[in-house]
Amino acid sequence: MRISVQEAAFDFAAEMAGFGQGRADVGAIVSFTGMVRDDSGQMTALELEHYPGMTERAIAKIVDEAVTRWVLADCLVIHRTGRLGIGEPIMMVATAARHRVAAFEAAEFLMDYLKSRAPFWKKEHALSGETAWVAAKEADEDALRRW
Amino acid sequence: MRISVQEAAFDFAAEMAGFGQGRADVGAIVSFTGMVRDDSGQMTALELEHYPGMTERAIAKIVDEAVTRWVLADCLVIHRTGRLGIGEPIMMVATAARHRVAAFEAAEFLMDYLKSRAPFWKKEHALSGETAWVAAKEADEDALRRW
Amino acid sequence: MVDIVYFAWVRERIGLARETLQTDAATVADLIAELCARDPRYAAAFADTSALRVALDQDLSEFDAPLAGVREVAFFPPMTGG
Amino acid sequence: MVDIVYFAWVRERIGLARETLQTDAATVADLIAELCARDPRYAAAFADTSALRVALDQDLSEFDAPLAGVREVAFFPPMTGG
Repeated sequence: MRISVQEAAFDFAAEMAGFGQGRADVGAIVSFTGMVRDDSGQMTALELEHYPGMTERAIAKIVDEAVTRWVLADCLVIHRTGRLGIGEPIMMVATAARHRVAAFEAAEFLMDYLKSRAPFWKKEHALSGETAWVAAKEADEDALRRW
Repeated sequence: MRISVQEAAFDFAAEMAGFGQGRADVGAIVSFTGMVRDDSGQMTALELEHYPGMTERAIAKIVDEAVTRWVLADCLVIHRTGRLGIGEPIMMVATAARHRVAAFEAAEFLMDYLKSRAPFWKKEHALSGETAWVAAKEADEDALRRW
Repeated sequence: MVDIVYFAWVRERIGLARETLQTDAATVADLIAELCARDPRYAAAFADTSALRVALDQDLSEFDAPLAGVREVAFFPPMTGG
Repeated sequence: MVDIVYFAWVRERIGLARETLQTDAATVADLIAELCARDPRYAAAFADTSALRVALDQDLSEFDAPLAGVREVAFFPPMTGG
């Protein structure tokens, strides 16, 4: 179980290389990577503000909850902060479990909670110089209800 | 969209390196890797038989269906055949989409259908020399009903 | 003339991976009846068709499907991929 | 003495990232009322608390929660991680 909140880019391949490997009880590994999208064609960067201290605490609570609900052989959460360019990875989650359903569900649970319960805030920077805070989506709050 | 049925091992890192990258419309990438498990501690290998010709056709139909249901920027399915050791990767699926829900759902849909609708059959080889065909699980057939 | 292919334990039980048959069977079920009459190994393999799947020209099909125009019939247990 | 921290547009609207306050406020809501009375920038930031979240000592909490023993109060908009 590893959690990292960092400004630096992460190396997806290196992170996954040993993840859940070399174990006879791991049948399923799921990864999710979130990347900076530009829907308008007018964006130049995405800025991620967070609440140092609470961020790590909140993610640890979410991971603890996942580990209580599903039997996971391993679990990884990396979330970046600071200024990111279009197409850059923002964060990743990985889960390793005996069966596919647990690995998928735990990864989706982690993502749903990281979206709405970890103290990150996204600000879009436009080519024009304008900035706008990304509004939370009702669908993201609704997504928590299924768990 | 790439489909490969192969005896050779695949390089997860290399497959994911360019997957869904360099696009402003991709916000979510999901990967699934299936590995050879040994629940009994008595296994030495897993053998995967398949139906050459139909296998590629069946996977292509499943991928076509996924692409109809979800808007995917990219989609990858690799499935191995032949004799695999414990802990070796059997197969992988990857999906790239605008949002996380589409990427997760499409990956799970692909997995559910590959489990029960692509002509692969698993045979367990025990240390004792005995072999046993893996029985299809009712839960895997049931999993198709949610789609 | 129809090619018949067998996979997994169906192949092992019948002892053949592929054979070509001259048949007038109208449906898959008729073909199975014809095979079962030929040899007890077929009767053993086809004893419980609910445990079997059939593909016609590499598409999953049903046991009451007609065989007209079909070149390849495949019999196998439920699939266990992924 | 309580530390108050602000994030995202709450921080921008108030013009402060952190301040330390001597307060007798019993609850979060009382503290907000006290801040709003001080300066119109607070009133603007706290105009619609349904659009805000509060954390007490780095745990998400509620606006009617008591402040007794709390060292750090954080105000911010709904989170947008992932």
